[in-house]
Amino acid sequence: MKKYLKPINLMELLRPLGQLIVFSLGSAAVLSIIVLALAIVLNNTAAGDKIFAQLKVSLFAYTVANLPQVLVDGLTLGFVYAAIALGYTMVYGVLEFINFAHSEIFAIGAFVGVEILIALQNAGLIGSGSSLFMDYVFLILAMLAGMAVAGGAAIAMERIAYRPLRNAPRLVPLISAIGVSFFLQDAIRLTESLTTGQFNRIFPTFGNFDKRITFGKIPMGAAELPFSVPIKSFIVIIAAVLMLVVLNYLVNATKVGKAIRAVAQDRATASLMGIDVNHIIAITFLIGGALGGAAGLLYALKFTRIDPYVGFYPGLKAFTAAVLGGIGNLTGALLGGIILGLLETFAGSYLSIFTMGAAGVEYKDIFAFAILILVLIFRPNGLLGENVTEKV
Amino acid sequence: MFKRSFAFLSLLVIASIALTACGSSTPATQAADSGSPATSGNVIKIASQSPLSGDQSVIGVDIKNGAQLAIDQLSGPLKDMGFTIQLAPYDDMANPDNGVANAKQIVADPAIMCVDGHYNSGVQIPSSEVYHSAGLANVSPANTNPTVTTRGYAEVNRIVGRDDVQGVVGADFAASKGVKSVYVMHDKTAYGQGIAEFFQQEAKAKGLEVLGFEGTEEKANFDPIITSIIAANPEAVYFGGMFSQAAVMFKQARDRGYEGMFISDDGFDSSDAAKIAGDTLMAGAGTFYSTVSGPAAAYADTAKFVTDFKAAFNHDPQPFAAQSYDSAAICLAAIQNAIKANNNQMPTREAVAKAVRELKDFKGITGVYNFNSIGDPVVAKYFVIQVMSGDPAQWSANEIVQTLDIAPPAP
Amino acid sequence: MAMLEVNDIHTYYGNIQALNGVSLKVEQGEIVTLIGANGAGKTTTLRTISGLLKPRQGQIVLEGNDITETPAHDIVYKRIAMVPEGRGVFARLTVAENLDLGAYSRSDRKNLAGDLERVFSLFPRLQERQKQYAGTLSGGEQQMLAMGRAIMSNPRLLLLDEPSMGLAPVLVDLIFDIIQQINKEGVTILLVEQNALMALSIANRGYVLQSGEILLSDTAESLKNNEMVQKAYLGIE
Amino acid sequence: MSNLSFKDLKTTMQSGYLPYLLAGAHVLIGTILVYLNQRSIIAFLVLLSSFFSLYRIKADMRYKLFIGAVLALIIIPVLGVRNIFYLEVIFQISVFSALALGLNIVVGFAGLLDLGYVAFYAVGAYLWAFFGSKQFYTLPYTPGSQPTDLPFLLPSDMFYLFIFLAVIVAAITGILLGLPVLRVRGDYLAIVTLGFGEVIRVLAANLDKPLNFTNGPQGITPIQRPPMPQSVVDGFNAIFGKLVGHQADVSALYNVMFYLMALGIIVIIIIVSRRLEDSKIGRAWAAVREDETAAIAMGIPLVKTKLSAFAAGASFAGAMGVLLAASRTFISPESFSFMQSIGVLAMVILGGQGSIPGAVLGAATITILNLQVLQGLSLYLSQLRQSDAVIPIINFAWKNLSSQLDPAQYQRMIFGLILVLMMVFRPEGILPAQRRIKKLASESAPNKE
Repeated sequence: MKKYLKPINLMELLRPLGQLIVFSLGSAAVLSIIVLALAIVLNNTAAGDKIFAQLKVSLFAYTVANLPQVLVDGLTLGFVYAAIALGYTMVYGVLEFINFAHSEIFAIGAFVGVEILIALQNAGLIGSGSSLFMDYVFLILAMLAGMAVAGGAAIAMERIAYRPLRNAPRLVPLISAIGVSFFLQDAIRLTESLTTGQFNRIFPTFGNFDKRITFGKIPMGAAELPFSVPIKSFIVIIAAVLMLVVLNYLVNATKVGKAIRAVAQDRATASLMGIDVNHIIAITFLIGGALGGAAGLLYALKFTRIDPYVGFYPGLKAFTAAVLGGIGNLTGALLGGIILGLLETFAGSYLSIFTMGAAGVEYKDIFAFAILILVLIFRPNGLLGENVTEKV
Repeated sequence: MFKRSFAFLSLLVIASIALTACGSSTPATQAADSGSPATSGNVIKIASQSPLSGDQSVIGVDIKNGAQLAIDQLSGPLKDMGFTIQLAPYDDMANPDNGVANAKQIVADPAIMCVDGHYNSGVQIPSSEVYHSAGLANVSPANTNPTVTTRGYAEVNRIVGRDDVQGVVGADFAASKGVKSVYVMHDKTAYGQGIAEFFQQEAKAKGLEVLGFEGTEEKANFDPIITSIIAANPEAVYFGGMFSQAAVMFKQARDRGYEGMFISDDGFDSSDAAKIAGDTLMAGAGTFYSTVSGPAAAYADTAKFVTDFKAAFNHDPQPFAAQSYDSAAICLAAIQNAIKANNNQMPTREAVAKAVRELKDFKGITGVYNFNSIGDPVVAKYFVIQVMSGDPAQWSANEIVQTLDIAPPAP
Repeated sequence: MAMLEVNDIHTYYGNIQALNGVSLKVEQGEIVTLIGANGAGKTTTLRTISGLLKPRQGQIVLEGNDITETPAHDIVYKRIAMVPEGRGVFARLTVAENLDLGAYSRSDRKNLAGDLERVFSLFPRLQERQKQYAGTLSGGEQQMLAMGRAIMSNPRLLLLDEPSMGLAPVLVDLIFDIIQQINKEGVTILLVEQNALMALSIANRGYVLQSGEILLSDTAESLKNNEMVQKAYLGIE
Repeated sequence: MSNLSFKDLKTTMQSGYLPYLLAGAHVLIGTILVYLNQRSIIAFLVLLSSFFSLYRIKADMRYKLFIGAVLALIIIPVLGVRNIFYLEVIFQISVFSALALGLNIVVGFAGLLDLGYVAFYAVGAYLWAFFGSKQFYTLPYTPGSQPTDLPFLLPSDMFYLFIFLAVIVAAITGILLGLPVLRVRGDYLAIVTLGFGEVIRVLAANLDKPLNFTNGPQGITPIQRPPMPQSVVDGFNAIFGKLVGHQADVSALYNVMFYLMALGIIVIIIIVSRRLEDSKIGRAWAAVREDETAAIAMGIPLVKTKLSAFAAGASFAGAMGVLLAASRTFISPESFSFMQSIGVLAMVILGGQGSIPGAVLGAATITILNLQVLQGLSLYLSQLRQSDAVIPIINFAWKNLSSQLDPAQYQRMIFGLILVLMMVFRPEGILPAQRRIKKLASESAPNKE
C-alpha cells in the first residue's frame, strides 16, 4: 500500500532498456531477413550476374558480407533520430502541437557545443597531447552547455511565440512555430557571421572518437571487408540510451513527471491539483530543448560538419520517427528512430545493387516516408501510439 | 474592423500622394523606389543575383561579395569618365520564382547594364530568358549546365567550363593516372549531376570500369554509400558537387579505411574542405580536384584576390567568389568599351551585351577569356590540383598536377 | 467571519455574461448547496471560486483574505479543493497516481500515508484498484476517485460539482453519505447539484441560482418547503 | 475621444455615394501614381490595394465588378507592359492566390492539414513539361547527353487541353494520396502529406533513369507556350502603344496572357469555392472539420467527404502547374520544395483559414513582402552602404556597416518574425472567415455550463 511512495522505482528505470533491446534486435532481424530473402531471389537474375561480373562474388554472399556493417550504421543513425525525436514527442505529448522549431533548437545545441569545443581547441585544452579523460570531460561539458542554451532557447520560444496562442485554433501555433524556425535559422547564421564569419562549423578532431574498433574482417569472395565501429558511434548510442532512460524515469516516476502527464491530459483539472500549468509547460520545453541540444552535439560528433540550416532534415526525419512510433510516446520515438535509421541504411546500401543502379541511395528518403504511410494505414496512431480520441 | 481597414487604406492613399508630392527626397519614397537614392544620368549599376538567404547562401553571398570587390577595385576608369558604378545585389533564394521576378525588376531598372549571376542553373535558365528579351548582358560565374548557352542567346555568357568539359577533364585525369575503376557520386543538383554524368561517359570511353553511379542530397550521413564503395573497392571515387558534401564524404570514407583516390570538381576548391576532412585528404592515394582558377600560390592575381577578399569580408572566399569577381570585371570592361564606342555617353544595353561578347583576351584572375558565338569561353584552361596539406591555412599551397586547355563543344 | 464570502461577482465567457452579481457566504463546518437549472451559472460560480475563471467584477474572500486574483493552482494551497463536473480524473494515470497528484500541493509528505488510509477507508473500492488506469474505472468509481483525490490535498473547503451526475441511485446515496461523513470530519462543503432534493436533504443552507443571479437563499429546510422551489426544482406540483 | 471621431469618419465614408467616389478615386490615383513613378513600390501598392477597397466598399455589385474589370483587364496589363516586373508580381500573386485558394479548401474548409500541397502543383507542371516539350524523345538519353535537334511531341495549342487534363490528373493524385491516409487524423495527416510532397520532389529529381522522364535536377526545357499570333501583338500596340510608351514585344504579351489566364482560373476557383462552401459537400466538410466523430454519427460519408476535399484542392494546383510550366518554359525540382508548401500554407493561415478573400490577400501580402518589400529594402540599404550617407544622430557611416549585416541575407528572418507577430496578435488571420469569428468567440469560452 505504501509502495507508490517509494523513492526510486528500479523497474521504471530498467523497463526502457529491455524494450530497447527487443526493438533493436527485432527490427534488425526483420530487415535482415527481408534483405537476405531478396538476395536469394535476385541471386540468379541479371542483378546477381552484374555483381558477379564486378566483384566475383554471388549477390547473396555480397549481402551477407555487408550485413553487419549495415546493421551497425543503421542502428547508430537510428539512435541519432531517436535522440532528436524524444524532444518532439515530449512537447507533442503535453501540448499536442508540432514544435517545428525543434530542428533549430537542435542546431543551437550543436552550435553552442561545437563553438565551445573549438574555443577549447584553440586554447590548447583539447587536441593533441590532452589526456583522454579530460577529452571526455570537455565533451560532456560542451554537451551540458549546449543543453542549457538549447533548453533556455526553447523556454524563451514557448513564452514568446506559443504561450499567447494556447487557446487559438490548432494551425495557428504551427505557423508560429514555422516562423520561429525561420527566424532562428537566420539568427544562428547572423550570430555566426558576426562572430566567426563562418558558415560551416567543424567538430574539432580530438580524443579517440574517430578511432575505430575493429571486430575483424569478413570474407567476401576473394576480398575481405573490414568490420569496424567508430568509438563515436558507441558514444552516440550510449548517450541516446541514457537520455531515454533518464527521461523515462523523469516522466513516469517523479513528481514533476506526474505533473507533466496530468497537464498533458487535462490542463484545467491539473491546475485544480495545484499544478502551475504554465510552469509545467515551460519545464516540458526545457526538457525537450535540452534533449534536442544534446542530440545536436551528438549529431555534430558523428557527422562532423554543421551549418545554420543543419537542423532541417534530421528534424524532419526525427519527426517522422516520432510519428511512426506513435507521437507522444517516449518508447515509440525510440522505436520509430531505430526503424527509420535501419531502413534508410538498408535502402542506401542495397537498393542500388538490387536494382542494378536504376534506383539507388537517393530513394532512401522515399523509403522512410513510404514505411510511415504504410504503418499509419494499419495503425493510424503509430506503432505504439494510443488512440488520442479515447481521451476522456 | 472592416471599415477601419478601408479607412486605413484611404489614409494610405492620401499619405502616398503627399509623399509623392513632396518629391523623392524623403527616405520613405526612396526605400520604396527600388531605384537609386540619387538617380542621376551617370549612375551605372551592375546587378548580382544569387541566393543570399537560405541554406545555399554561403556560396551566394560570396558571389555577391566577389562582384562587390570587383566594383570596388576596378571601377576607377569608369569613375574617371564621370560615371558612378554601383552594385545592386538581388536575392534569388535559389528559387526560380524569385529569380524571374528579380530579373524582371532588374530589367525594369534602366541603370542596370549587366547581370552577374546566378548560382543555380535551375534559376539561371528561366531568369536569363528575361535578360534575353530585354537585351541585357548576363555573365554567369557558376552555371555549368549546357542549356545556359546552347540556346544561343547573344546576351548570355559564362566564364565557367561546361559540365560536358569539366567532367571530361576529371575522367581524363583519372585515366592518365592509370586508374582502372571508379565510383561516381554527385549531389543531385543540376551542377553536380551534370558533371558526374559527363565524367561517367568519358570514363567509360577511356576504358575505366564504372562500379557505381549514385546521387544523394544527404549532407551528413554517407555510411550506406561508403558501404557500397568499400565493397566495390574502386581505385578512385569521383564526387560531382560542392565541398560541403564531398569533404564530409571523403573523410567518412577514409575513416572507414578506403585507400583509393578522391577526385572532385571546382566546387571542392575551398579551404573549408581541409577544415572538414583535414589530413584524411592526404591519406591513401590523395585528393584531386579540377578547376578553372589556379591555386593562389602559383597565380599572383589569385593570391591577391584571396588577401583582398579576406580583408574586405573577414572570411576566405567560397568557391565561385573569384569567378564572380571576374564576371563583374568583364561587365565593367564591356561597359567601359561600350561607353568609349558611344563617345563617352551612356551606352545602350545592346551595346554592352555586344561588348561582352566581343571582349578580346580579357585577363581575369581565373584565366584569360574570349567568348564564342554562344557565350562559352573559347578555350578554358583547366587545372587539376592536388591537395597538399590538411591544414586549411595551407590551401593555397595546393599544387597543379595537370593543366589542360579544352575548347567547349562547338556551338 | 464567514469562511468563504463571495461578493457580487460578474463572470464572462468572452462577451457572454454568465454570472450577474452572485453573492454567497459559507460558514465554517457547513454544507451549503447551490441549486438551479441547467445554465443557471452553478458551475461557473464554482469555477470562479476555484480560480479557473476570473470575475470581471466582484470579490472572493477567504477568511478575510481576498483571493479573487489568486490563480487556480495557488487556490489549492489555501486549502480549497474542487471536484470538477464530469469528475476530471486523469484517465491515463493509475488510481494511485491520481491520488498522489491530489497531494501535489502538500509539503507535509510524512502525513500522506495517513491521508491515503483515510481515503481508502472512505472508498475501499479505490484500494482494490490502485494500479488500474483511472480511465478503466466505472463512473461511480471515477467519482470516488475524484473525491478521494480532492481529499488528498487535505482541504478545509471542498467544492463539489454535480457529484451525482450520471450515477445509479444506489451510488448517489453512497456518495451523499460520504459527503456527510467528510463534512463531519471537519471539512466545509459547497455543493452544486441538479438533484436539488438530495442536496437540500444533507445541506444546512442553500442558494437558488437563476440566469446568473441568486434568486433565493435560506436554510435548506425552508427552501425545501418553499413553494416556488418545490415547483421549479423539486418536481412537486 | 479620437476613437469616436474615427468611427464617425468610417460611417461617413461608407454612406451615400461617397464610397463609390472614394473607391473610384483610389483606383484612379493608384493608376496615375504608377504611371508617373514607374518603379515606386508605394505607388504600386496603392494601385493594388484599390482591389481591396473595391472589395470593401458598400456599393452596387455592378459598379464594383465594372471598376474591378477595368482595373484587372486594362489598367494592370497596360501598366504591367510598361514595367514587366509589376506584371510578374501580379502574375505570381495570381498563381499563389490560386494555390492558396485550393489549399484553403483542404485546410480551411475541410480542416485537413496538408503540408505537401505543392506536390499537386508539381504534378500539373510536370504533366505539361513532359508532353509539351521534347522530353518524350529523350527518354533513352541520360540528362545532358540528348541531341538538340529533336522535335516537340505535341503542338503548342494542346496547352489548353492540358489545363483540363491537369485538373483531372491532379485530382486523381489527390485521391490516390487521400485513400491510404483517410484513417489518419490531424497532425499525423500533416506528416504524411509532408512526406508525400517530399516523395514527389524526390521522384522528379530521380526519374531520369532508367528512363529519362523528368531529366532529373537539370530540369525540362524548353517547354512550349500556347501560340501567340502576331496580330495580337500588333493589335495591342495599336491600341495601347501610346500609353505604354514603347512597342510591346511578344514576350511582354505572353506575360499579359499568362496573367489573364491565371486571373481567369482564380475567378473560376472563387466561384467554385463559394458554391462548394454553401453546398451539401461544403457543409459536410465543415462538419468533418469541427468534429469528425459527430460527423460520422450524423451520417456524413467520411471517405467521400475527405477525398473530395483533397481532389478539389489538388485539381486547382494542377491547373496552375501547367500554367507555370508554360510561362517559365522551364521546370526543375527546385520549384517544388517543402518551403513552397509552407509558403502557401502561411498564405492561407495569414489571410484567415476558410476565408476566400483572406486566401487572396494572404497570397498578395506574402508575395509582395517577398518579392518587393524585403528585396527593395535591402537594395536600398545596400545602396546606402555604397554611398557616403551617414545615419543621423549617431553619425555612423553606412559604409562601415558590416557586410554580414546586409538585410538581403536575412529575409527569412524577417519573414519568420512577421509570421510569429501575426499569429500572436491576429491569430484568426487578416480577413477571418465569418463563421471562424463565431467559432473563435465560442472557443475562448470553456464550453462548460
